[in-house]
Amino acid sequence: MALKKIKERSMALDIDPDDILVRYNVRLEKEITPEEAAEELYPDDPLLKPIAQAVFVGDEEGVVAGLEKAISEGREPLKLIDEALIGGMNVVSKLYDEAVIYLPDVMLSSDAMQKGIEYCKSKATSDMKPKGTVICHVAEGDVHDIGKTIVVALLRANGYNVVDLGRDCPVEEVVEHVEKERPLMLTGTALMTTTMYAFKHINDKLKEKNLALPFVCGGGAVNQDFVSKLEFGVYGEEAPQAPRMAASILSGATVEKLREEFHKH
Amino acid sequence: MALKKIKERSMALDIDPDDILVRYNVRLEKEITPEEAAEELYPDDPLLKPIAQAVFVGDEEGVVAGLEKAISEGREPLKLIDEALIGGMNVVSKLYDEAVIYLPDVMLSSDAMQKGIEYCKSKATSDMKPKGTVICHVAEGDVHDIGKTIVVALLRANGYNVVDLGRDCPVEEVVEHVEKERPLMLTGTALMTTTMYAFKHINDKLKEKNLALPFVCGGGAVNQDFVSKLEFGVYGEEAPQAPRMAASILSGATVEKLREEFHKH
Amino acid sequence: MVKRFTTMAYDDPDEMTFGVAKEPVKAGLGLTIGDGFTTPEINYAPRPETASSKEKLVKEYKSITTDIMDRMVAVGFPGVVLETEHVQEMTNNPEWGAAVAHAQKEIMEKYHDEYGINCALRHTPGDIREDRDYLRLREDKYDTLLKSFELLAENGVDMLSIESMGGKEVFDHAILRDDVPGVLFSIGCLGAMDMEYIWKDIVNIAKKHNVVPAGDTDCAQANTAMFVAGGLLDKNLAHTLAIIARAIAASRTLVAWECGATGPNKDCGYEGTILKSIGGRPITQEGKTSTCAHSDVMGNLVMQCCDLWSNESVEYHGEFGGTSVQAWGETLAYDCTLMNVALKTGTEKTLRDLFMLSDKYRDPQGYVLAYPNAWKVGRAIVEDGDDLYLRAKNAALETCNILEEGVNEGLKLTRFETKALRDAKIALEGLPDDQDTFISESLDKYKKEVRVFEPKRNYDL
Amino acid sequence: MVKRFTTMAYDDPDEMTFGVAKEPVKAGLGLTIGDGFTTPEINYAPRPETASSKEKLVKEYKSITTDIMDRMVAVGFPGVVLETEHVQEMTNNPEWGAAVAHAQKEIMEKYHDEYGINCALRHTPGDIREDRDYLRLREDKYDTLLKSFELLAENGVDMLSIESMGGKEVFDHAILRDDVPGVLFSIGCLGAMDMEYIWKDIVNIAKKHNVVPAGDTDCAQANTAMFVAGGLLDKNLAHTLAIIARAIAASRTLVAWECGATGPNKDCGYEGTILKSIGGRPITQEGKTSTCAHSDVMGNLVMQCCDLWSNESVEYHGEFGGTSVQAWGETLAYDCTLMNVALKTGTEKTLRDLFMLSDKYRDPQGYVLAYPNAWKVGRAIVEDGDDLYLRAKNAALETCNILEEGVNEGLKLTRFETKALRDAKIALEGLPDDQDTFISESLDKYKKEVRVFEPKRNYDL
Ligand code: B12
Ligand code: B12
Repeated sequence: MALKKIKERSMALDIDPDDILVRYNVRLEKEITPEEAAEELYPDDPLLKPIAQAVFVGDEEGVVAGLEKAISEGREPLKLIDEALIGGMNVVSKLYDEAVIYLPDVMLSSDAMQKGIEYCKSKATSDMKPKGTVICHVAEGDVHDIGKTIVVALLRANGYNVVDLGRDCPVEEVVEHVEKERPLMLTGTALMTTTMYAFKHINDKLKEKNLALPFVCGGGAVNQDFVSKLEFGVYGEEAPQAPRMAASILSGATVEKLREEFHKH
Repeated sequence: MALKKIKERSMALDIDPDDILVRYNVRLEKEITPEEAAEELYPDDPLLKPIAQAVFVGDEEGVVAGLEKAISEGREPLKLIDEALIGGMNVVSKLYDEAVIYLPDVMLSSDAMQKGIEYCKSKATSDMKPKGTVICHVAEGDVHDIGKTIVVALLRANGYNVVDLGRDCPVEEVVEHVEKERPLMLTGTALMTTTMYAFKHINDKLKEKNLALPFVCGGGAVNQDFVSKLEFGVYGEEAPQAPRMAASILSGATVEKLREEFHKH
Repeated sequence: MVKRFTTMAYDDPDEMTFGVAKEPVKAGLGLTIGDGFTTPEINYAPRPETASSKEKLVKEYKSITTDIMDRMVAVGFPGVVLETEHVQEMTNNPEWGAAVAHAQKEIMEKYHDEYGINCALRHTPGDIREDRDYLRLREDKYDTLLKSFELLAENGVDMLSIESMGGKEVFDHAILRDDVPGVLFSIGCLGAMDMEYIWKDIVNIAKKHNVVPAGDTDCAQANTAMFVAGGLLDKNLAHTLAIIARAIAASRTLVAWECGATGPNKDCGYEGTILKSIGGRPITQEGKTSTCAHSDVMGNLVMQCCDLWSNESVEYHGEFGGTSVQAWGETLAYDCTLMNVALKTGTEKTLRDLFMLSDKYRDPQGYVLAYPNAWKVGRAIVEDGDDLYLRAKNAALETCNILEEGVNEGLKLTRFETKALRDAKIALEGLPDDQDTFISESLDKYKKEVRVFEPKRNYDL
Repeated sequence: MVKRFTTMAYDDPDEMTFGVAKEPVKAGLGLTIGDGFTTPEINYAPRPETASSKEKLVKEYKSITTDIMDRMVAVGFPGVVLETEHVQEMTNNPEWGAAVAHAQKEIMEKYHDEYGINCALRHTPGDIREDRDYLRLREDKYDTLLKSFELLAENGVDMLSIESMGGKEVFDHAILRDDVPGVLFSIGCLGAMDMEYIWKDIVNIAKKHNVVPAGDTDCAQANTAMFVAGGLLDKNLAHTLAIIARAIAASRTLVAWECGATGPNKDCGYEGTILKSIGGRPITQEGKTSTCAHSDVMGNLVMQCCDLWSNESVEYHGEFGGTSVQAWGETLAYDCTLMNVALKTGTEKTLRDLFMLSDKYRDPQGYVLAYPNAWKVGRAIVEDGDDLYLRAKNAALETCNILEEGVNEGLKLTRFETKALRDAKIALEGLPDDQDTFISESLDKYKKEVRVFEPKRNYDL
């Protein structure tokens, strides 16, 4: 048999990428810049606007400075949380949902907002009534906590009080916290097929103790079929659903309703 | 950006296959030819040998001619089934197991043996006692019957009396036949994930009617985990296991024992 | 109405490559097949428990469709084809299939509008024309089948296909007995005659609704042979016989195109390269990225001339990286991108040859399907293109010749394969020279041997 | 004992291809890696329920191993590598891992003896060095980890690897905040220092037992960044930052080789091409055929210089075509055959370029990892090869430069990616010129910001 081995060309090839692929992100890019988009959404009040702006850009010092100024001009610290801080975060959430800004922007804004809330609380005379409490955790045995961290940030960004139980959180500990805090919603994240069964144990314990509440389970390993089998289970596919679910609960949604609204498959 | 599009060479490439792949079938090929291998295994008796040979090569007329001759020389027809026909098939089975011959050889031999058995029965004065009866079927809703056909041929080749219920066989019909025939083993084949659940129904009905017997389930869709959950279920991965299982049952093996012996995973 | 092929679309096999067909086909939303581009065709099976109702099935296929479209966009692939091979329920109840098609197409339209991704939907009803034991090719079930095609075409399907199974009853008997004349009769005659019967009607329906009558494949026979032949160490069937069955199948599958189908044929038709060499229409192929559905001894080779590239079928389920349809779909799409880069840089013939050489010597089946040899089989078919029997016999004999020569070129056969080949050739050479004699001899033989063979009812013979 | 790289193994990126490394590695039963051949490396995860006991795990891995070896032989592939990435139980109980290894190797030996198939077994213990909240890199769990390596080497494992995770606590904080200096500190300094600590010991164990100390990858950081960055339409992280993290990771992962590891590094190390350009040792890569484990925006490109080709991980389960490990394993093996045909016909550079061009412009990550650019990042690293901080910073800055130039060459970035890139470059340019200053500044910052950061305990800082 005659073997032909050819001499390799040394000339490098190149290609026009448009011939073989589509950068859909570039194709769909919004005309508007984040700053322009945000500008239209800030509160008009000249005392609130700089605070909201500082939240938006994640400028912690700016936030505190703005709050200081507003309080010194007689504004109520707790009201500032709602109007300026959460007002600023609303801009952030909205633009994140619309894909005008990205997660790190949300994280930095969320950090800045937290600083602001602490500051306001320290200046407040009465107690604050938050929108509601949510408990978040990563399943026992599982250290994958990035999804959970995102969920926490987005919930906080939307004004919820989050108790973050961290990763690899024992079943018992989750149940205890639910018993203590009576949150409006519990979230769990599991990235491994081995660890997601902890959700079943939690669900059963909650039932035992008559602690009915929506238990939103998400994370790479988890799927809707699995979660649907849990009495309190609601499947969360994407982190931004978490605040939307909490809002639905605030307006009366049950586990059943949440499934109807959020289960896609 | 400079795009370089090169002129295609028209020279065809070729390769030494040994550089990139291994024909393991060629590498492992037995030195011995099927005919040589068979020669060593035929019965010595000059009246039996030609019959066994004719079975081996799948020569139906040769089989009948040989039997005719042997009977005319005073041999007992039913004994000839065991000694000549099954004797010949034993050679076939053995060489198939050793990969010296292939399935079509077995099919042709099996056809020839069937012809011979019919002939012997027609000449016999007493009734034949076969090794045992096996019922084979393809699951309800499933038309994939090649695996089943192979199983039937191999069982017959090993001297079992096979009741072949064909494909797409209703659950009820399978159970009725078991009730009627009281076979030593039932086999089912399913190639589709949708149809294999019929095996569960059969199993349950058999239990209901107290018709305990090993129910060997095989076919592309079926797996050991699924079958192990059936009370009578034994998983059959490869058709040649069927006669081996029947033999184990004849020597007293229970469902439990069969699983021990044949479950690999 | 039936226009037989008596010449080759390609004068020289070297002209043939992936992604380019002489007669490209426009389909669906912005897609053209075979005009310098390969596109993934993703196949899937619903989870068994969803087949119990129309609603569940529709829901399942919606998820599948969304998952696929999502992933294609996420990785920047410019086009995709989805193929829904019906579960029986969807063909037996034509409205079920139609409802699924409608739901799928709606989602695809949304993605097309939003992202500009090119896409098309193929549906392949099941060939439901059989009873428990007997084929029933021409009676009431036939009407249901046509009704299914009709409703699909009305409900957004872009390409119509089927894997028709005429001849299967004789084939099943013959293939397990190394009976090559029986294989020739079942595929080359019975199968081809049935295709003519059914494809005229499918083409009419497609024309009426302005959708693509795509093509068929000999799944029930040539694929069954390939599957039974299995891997290198299986011992159910000589691979030399499996490829003879395949070559005969090319003569059969061609009939769809002769009735007016335009390609792309169905994915599991490994006879595709032969068809393309004759008809110049685009083909779908599957191989190294359809291991989810079956193992393959020519996984790369079949990419050589494909226009659509498929995974054949994967059951819908989760994987670490998403769902099964996303995983296999993405892999297919990358395979296609590689071919497309080659097409755009003018190196497609090198890549084609690399695919081909990967498996040319792995197995006799690959050797014959290597495009220069596949082309030769095509040529043998068109030499007697007007005679279904002779052209199928030509294909079979040419295959024997190619393999015999192959042994001198580096193809290694086992003794078993060699013997089966020799026996096959002798049997073929002993066959009559004309169709009528062959058919009447075969009818006599198989009416006796095959209990379930009903020539009058199913083939009007 | 630690020998830093200060020169490049390849003077010209065009010299680099798949299947050929400057320093091939012999491993296991008849296998040589990087001497003109690519080989599939198959990865798998046991079904969750089997992790409850040693017996069940051993049984599961036996099935997996048999399935794979069977399929490789059935299709005629000449060689295969199996990688067992431990579930935690197997590392926490070193005898479990050892029992699995022993059982696997026995099966592989049987196939090697019977068929002559070349094969090798890699084990990758889990990096178990953490508590619920804190890393515990150097205490009791470290001893268990070393014990695991020791027992594996005694029980038939041919290649030892780990995906070590030093620096992860700071990284997790930094990456979600676009904090590039934090990424540089966590990967380039903390990660590299931890690798030096652990790899000296692994290399010693390997030498003692005459097995291969293969390599590491920055799974915990660069891969996490890639994963969080996701597809084209995800909005968690700019892909321009993900690739900066990856470039920094090359400087880190190199440390294994500097401690005496010989390659092949771990599959999910997309920094592999950069490593190969510097160290000339074989690399494992994964991409378009690891979609079972994750989606990919450079699925073909990463094949450009691979020596082993992997599917990263698939859970063991049934598919229509066999089991998942057979399906993915076969597809990988065909990919390798294609590359091997190219190598044997002298067309490997064409094929390499086709792989590369498939994804060079798909995403900024692919653009930087395209071998001519990856080589440039390598060169930036060796320029200050002796200084862990400077070389990582060089890699990051070179990446910024490559991307900036890329925009003129046809790479399209979104505004968001462009801004992230600009901000990153400004931040990098603002960093101190020397390691001590940078480390002490970073210590101050992250001790405050990251609650779980314990520099003394984990890094002796
Ligand atoms: C990054 C990563 C790691 C990092 C984790 C870093 C960290 N701080 O989290 C490190 C390196 C530490 C790691 C370690 C291990 N890993 Co890991 N890892 C990954 C990887 C690559 C990405 C995971 C990730 O961060 N994704 C991004 C985040 C954002 O996604 P997410 O959490 O799913 O969240 C999204 C949604 O699910 C949703 N969501 C999540 N939670 C919730 C909750 C609510 C309420 C809602 C609404 C939504 C929601 O929102 C997010 C998107 O918006 C995956 C690959 C994969 N295919 O998943 C493997 C993977 C999860 N890891 C795996 C393994 C095996 C391991 C190890 C065991 C390896 C080892 N042998 O040591 C260890 C685990 C140790 C342990 N006990 O947990 C396997 C798991 C296999 C299995 N059996 O299931 C995977 C799948 C990799 C693979 N293909 O094999 N890993
Ligand atoms: C050939 C084939 C057909 C032929 C069948 C011809 C025939 N006479 O059997 C035809 C073309 C008719 C056909 C039709 C269909 N098919 Co089909 N077919 C196949 C194919 C390609 C090969 C099957 C085969 O014959 N294998 C060879 C035999 C020998 O294997 P086997 O039966 O498994 O037997 C072996 C072992 O399992 C064992 N064994 C079997 N039984 C027993 C019993 C015992 C006791 C023991 C010990 C061992 C044992 O022994 C044998 C080996 O030694 C498979 C592909 C695949 N991946 O399986 C698809 C496949 C099974 N078909 C499939 C489908 C979808 C169909 C159709 C529904 C298509 C349609 N849309 O119309 C119809 C089914 C109609 C129906 N109601 O059943 C799917 C099933 C998917 C699913 N959901 O499970 C498959 C998996 C293809 C795919 N990848 O999608 N098919």
